[in-house]
Amino acid sequence: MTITPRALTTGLATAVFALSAAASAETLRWANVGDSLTLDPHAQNHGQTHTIAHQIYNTLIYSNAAGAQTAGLATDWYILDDEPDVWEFTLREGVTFHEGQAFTADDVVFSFERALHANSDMRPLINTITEIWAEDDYTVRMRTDGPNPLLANNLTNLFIMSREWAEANDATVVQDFSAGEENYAVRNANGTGPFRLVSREADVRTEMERFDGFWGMDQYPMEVSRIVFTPIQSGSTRAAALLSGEIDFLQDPPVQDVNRLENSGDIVVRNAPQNRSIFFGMDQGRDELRTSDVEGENPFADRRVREAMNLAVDRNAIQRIVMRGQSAPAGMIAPSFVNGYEEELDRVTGTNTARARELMAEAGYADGFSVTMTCTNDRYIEDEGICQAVTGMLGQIGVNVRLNARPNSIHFAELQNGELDFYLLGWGVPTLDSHYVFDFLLETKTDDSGAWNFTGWSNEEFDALSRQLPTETDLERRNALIAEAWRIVQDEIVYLPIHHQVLNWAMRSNIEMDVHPEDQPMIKYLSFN
Amino acid sequence: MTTEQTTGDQPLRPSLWRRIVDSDLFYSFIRSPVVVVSAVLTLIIVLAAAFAPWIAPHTPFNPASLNLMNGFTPPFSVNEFTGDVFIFGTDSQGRDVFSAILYGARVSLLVGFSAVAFAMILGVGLGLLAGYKGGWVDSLIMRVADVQLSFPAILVALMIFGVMRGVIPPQQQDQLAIYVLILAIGLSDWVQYARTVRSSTMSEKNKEYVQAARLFSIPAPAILFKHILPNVTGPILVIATIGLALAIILESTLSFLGVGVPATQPSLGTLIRIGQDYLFSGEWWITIFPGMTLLILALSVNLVGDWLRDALNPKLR
Amino acid sequence: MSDVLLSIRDLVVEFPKRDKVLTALDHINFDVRRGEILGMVGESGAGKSLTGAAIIGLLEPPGHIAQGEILLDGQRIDNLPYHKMRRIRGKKIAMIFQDPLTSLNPILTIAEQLIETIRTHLPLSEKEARERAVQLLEEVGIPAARRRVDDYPHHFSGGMRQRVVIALALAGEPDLIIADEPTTALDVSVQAQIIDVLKKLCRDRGASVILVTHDMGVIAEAADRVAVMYAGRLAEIGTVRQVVLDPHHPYTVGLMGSIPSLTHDIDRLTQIPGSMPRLDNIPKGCAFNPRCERAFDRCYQERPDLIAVEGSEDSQVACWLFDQEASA
Amino acid sequence: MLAMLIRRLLQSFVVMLVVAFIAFSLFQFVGDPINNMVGQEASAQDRAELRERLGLNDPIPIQFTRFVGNAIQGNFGMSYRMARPVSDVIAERLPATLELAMISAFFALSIGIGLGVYTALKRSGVLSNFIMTVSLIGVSLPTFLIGILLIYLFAVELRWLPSFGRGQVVRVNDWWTTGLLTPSGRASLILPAITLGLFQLTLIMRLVRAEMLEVLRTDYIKFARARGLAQRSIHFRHALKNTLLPVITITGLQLGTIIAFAIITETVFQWPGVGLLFINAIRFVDIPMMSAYLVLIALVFVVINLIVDVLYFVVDPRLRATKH
Repeated sequence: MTITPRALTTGLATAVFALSAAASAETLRWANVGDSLTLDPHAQNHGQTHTIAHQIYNTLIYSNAAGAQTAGLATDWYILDDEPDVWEFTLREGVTFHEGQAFTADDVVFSFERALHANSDMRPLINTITEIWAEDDYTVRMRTDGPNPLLANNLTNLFIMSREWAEANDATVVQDFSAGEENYAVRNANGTGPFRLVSREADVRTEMERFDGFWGMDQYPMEVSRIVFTPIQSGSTRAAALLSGEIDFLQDPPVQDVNRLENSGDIVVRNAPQNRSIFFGMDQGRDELRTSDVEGENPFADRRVREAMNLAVDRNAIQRIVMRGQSAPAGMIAPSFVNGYEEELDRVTGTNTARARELMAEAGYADGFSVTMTCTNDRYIEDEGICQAVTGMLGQIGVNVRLNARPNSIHFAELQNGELDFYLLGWGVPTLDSHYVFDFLLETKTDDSGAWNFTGWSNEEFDALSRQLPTETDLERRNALIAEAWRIVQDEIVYLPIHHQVLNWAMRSNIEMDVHPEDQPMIKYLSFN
Repeated sequence: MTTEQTTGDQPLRPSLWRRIVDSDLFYSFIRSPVVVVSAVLTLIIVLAAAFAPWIAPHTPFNPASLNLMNGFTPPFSVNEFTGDVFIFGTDSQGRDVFSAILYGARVSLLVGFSAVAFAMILGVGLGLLAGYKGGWVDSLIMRVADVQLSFPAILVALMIFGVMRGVIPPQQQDQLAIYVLILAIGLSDWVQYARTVRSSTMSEKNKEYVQAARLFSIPAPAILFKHILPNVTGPILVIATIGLALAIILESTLSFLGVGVPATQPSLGTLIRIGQDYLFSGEWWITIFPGMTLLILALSVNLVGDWLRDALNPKLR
Repeated sequence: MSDVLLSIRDLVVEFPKRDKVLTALDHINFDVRRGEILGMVGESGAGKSLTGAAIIGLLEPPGHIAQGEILLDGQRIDNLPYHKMRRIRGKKIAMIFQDPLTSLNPILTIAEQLIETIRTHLPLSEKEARERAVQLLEEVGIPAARRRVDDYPHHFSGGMRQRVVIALALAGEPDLIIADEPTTALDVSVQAQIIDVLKKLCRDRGASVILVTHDMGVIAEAADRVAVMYAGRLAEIGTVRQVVLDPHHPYTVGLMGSIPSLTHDIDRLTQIPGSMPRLDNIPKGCAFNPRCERAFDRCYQERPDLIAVEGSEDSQVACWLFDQEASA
Repeated sequence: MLAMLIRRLLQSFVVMLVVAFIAFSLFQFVGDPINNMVGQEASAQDRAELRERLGLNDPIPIQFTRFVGNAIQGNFGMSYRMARPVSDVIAERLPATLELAMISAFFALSIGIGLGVYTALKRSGVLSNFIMTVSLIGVSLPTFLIGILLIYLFAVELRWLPSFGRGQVVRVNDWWTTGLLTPSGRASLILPAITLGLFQLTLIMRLVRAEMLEVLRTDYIKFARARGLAQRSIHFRHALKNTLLPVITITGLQLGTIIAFAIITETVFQWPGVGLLFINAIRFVDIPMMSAYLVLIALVFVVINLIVDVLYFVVDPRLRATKH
């Protein structure tokens, strides 16, 4: 399959049709698996939607490729000394929107109020804000319902629109996405960002061009003059498109193609650990599993079974074969940038099938049991492959797994209805603190906590530790609490961690751009060498 | 059609084998080397698939027997971790591609044969009914046939599949997937049988023996069936052979589109779909070997069908 | 100019089958004279139509002429290359097929088909050809020919269509017309009319006709001479009067004897036991020997050739009973 | 002719009604659509409200009547997956599919008929036999495999042609976009069009060959030969014309098939047409999209069938005839 009569045909090729192999000097052709869901910047809290918005709009603060909070439309931000529940933002002066409106504090107030509307998907991130007002044209203050030192963390994807533009185009209210509503801002955009929208056909093609009035023209490389963004669903087609020179930047190359891309000569694949861990959850709270042949008892409720499963999973094999080396095998469900992460806990325990079988026998499942594993097939890197591999590994200790892999929209709907016995999940920690993990994934599921804890696991001691964290101000003590909480989680084997994802961005080798740990490329940083 | 002479003075009817060997069909078969090769290849693949559990060196459908570290072993190479050798290499899960092909062909052929059998029974039955009853029954059946014929099989199959996906609870979808496929493909392909049988029935039903049978209150359909069957065996055999190739391709296409059999019980189409992801990364064997098998199988069946059609239609000779 | 228009010499037509070769026409010899109508009779499969196809060079593969010659005006035509033979078809030799319903191209008008044929063979302009077409249609007896010339074949009845077919056959003004059962597919009522038209137009033009038919009535009415075929061989040839009234060959005798009236078909010979042998099963010697009441030893050993019958001028018969030398 | 047309129209109407019912019943059969529509945080009350708003609580005949009424106005509701009106999305994507289908059909027809005629005329030629055998490979090779191999060869290895998408398209007017006016658009069409057309090409070729052989055996061709007409005239004026008559019907249906098979080609080439939309709809159980596609395709087929019938009338003098 590698015989290429290229030499013979080059002449013909140029005669028939010439595709430029190198990135053209200024246009960046960029592809990813999915498209932005809407251009309304507050309608969906969704990665790819934010990615496109970051090119067109600005936020007050954004996190850069190093994960640091960086000045966007705000040049300075701090909590007022005398009022611990008020944040003040100093705004950048001399900024204009694409359509010429001048940027002022009023636009920030408008945008935050807009993002607090019931239709807004960004609301949960800022609903601690009780009041927002402009001190002057370039100062904005926000009051939260109590001291909120982490507020700035939540603003990195909160985009600023022009009040004048929104009012003129009747787009002051956020699109009601789930009801299928549309407004002017869904297909049009007017931001202060580095690029302005030229044309957009949803799921097909979005074109942007450099906004020469961008405030950061001198601050960033700004070498791209035009962006053509194309979503391409199929992984091999994406790789083929990059290989054949039809695109310049592939945000999510399939792991199996990384080598091939790197070896092709004019493509470079840059990577960085991603802020996302992949793991399996087991429903251990029910009396009886829905999909198991075991009746009257729940095998997952037995710690020995969980330990056996943990011992059966060969994470290194998954990393090497399924992920082609493009992952970091994990022993805990939080990536290394998170406060509370410990290398010791994250160390992968060796696979020990013999011991696992013993444990199964001890637990009374010498003959094994059956269960259905539910997976996504379009959400995480190689998600279905991971599930297949784990299915085989568990089979070796007698856990007979039926695999059900399907699109994430169906998976998450069922997961949130609490219908799944054994499921795959990936989790990122945008706040970079373990409490985020505890709060969502591990605390006992109630209306206020454990929102994504579908394991039925409930541990009073753990809950008590976790609930001290928000109010604990002594950092050292707080870290001790975190460490203790993690030890309980690890000892109980609540989840089966698999790995932390590694992000790969593939691009023409003449492109310089650092990988952003939250998978948010900002083309303003891109430069050609 | 047949050349055997029934000159009553012959004391013994020649043996079946003798008659087969003497027949025009057999003669034309022996004279077309391409068809002989095709038939032999088809036979080999069918037998290999049927006896897959005894032939295959591995059991690819049992996840517990897989060793992930065998993943992506190239053909005829020694795996660097496990030291195992696989003639057609292994896929992303360490599954022996050769065994997977045998089992995959088993699924493909099972679906193909079952779908053809289903379509044939349905088509022959409805054709007989339409031809014999006539009137509104006939009109109804033939209108449905017309309408369905104007929709391509793949669309009909996709629709049936889409509906089934909604009707069947998710837990059972995987187990039932094969039956849904058979149903979908079979339902999309009954029309030709029905048409052939119907027209034959129409011309037979007014003949004396049917009328006579009625007088003796022998159920006419039974008589019809007995008499019509020999008339339509040839055409039906041709339709079924071509139909088998089409069904196998349709199954693989549906599986390729991700609406066929589950990945844990792959057919040839599923294997190709899975392998496609690795085509550009250099693991060509995962998709090329199943692809070649599918091609050889479909081509062989098509060649046999093509030959059969020509051989049974003396006009074309 | 010789009296003989077409001369068939020792013609053998073979069909290779899987492991043997079938001889469909077996050493046929006869002449067609200028202006005569030669009737050709025999059972189905005797080789009548095949003879016609061989003459005009349209044998269906794999059938082919294996031996012998066909001479038209003294020129061999059996071995002509395609493009030369094409010039002869329609121009020198024309053919009329059995079924007028299928002989005309359904999607071309009568005018289109006639004009094309006329202009293929005669140096006429489109307009002249059209005039000629109308004239031809009138001659074959199509009423309102000028108006109907632009109709499609399906606008005409079967009899009318066969007239159109005759017009088409005559369009190139051929010297010989091979009419292969031209009336078999037609209503009895129009059969005679068609034969009349054919006969009249050929007489007027001095064209010869080979009239292949089942219908002894047609033969008796139209033909000058008759050739009788049996199992790919010529059994007897002679004037119509002689063959009908005084048949020589035992087969012809049975043939004529089996016909109560001259209008009857001869498809089945109930008076002669048995049936014509299949081509792959022709007995040694005379092909008719299994059914012949008068067969003797020689008939089982040697194949009889056509021999002149003494006393009957113009008559030849392939039967050892008439072998003067042997019986003498 | 008029009577037939009316009968045909009536028949088409019934077909459309049946299809509409199937499309409608998708909603009834296939799970609870609400789950697919609402976000992760939706409460039970939100769900109930949405049910009410979408009219999912009304009796079925009322829902069906509403469905048909809406469908006639081109309103198929909101896509569960894309949260946009289905009709808008389809209208956006339809030009891509139609353009691809037309080009493929043209490719399949021109080459298919040409090769069919050639192989029929040179029945036992070496090249003919070769073409016939290769054509069987074409029928035996699933479309998706052809697509993958073409991409591998022409896009990845040779880099002659694009591997995905439509390239640069030009908006002609409000409802039509075309890739035919730009070099990249034209280049993008080549591989998908070949992939999509190849199967039809072989089918048409084999059909034309069989029909042509049939026609060449007819009496009128024999008679034409016996009249000494030129070979070319016999083959192309007499035989081909008669061959193409039945081919029209099949070809019309093939055009519909091409549109249906575009599902596969669009998946392989990421062609932004309705086929890709549909396969995603199936994958995500996006019922409004599925049902709209079904109705749309049925409409396309019904219209094609009608056109074929009418065309047949125009072309075949036997049918055009008023009875004598």
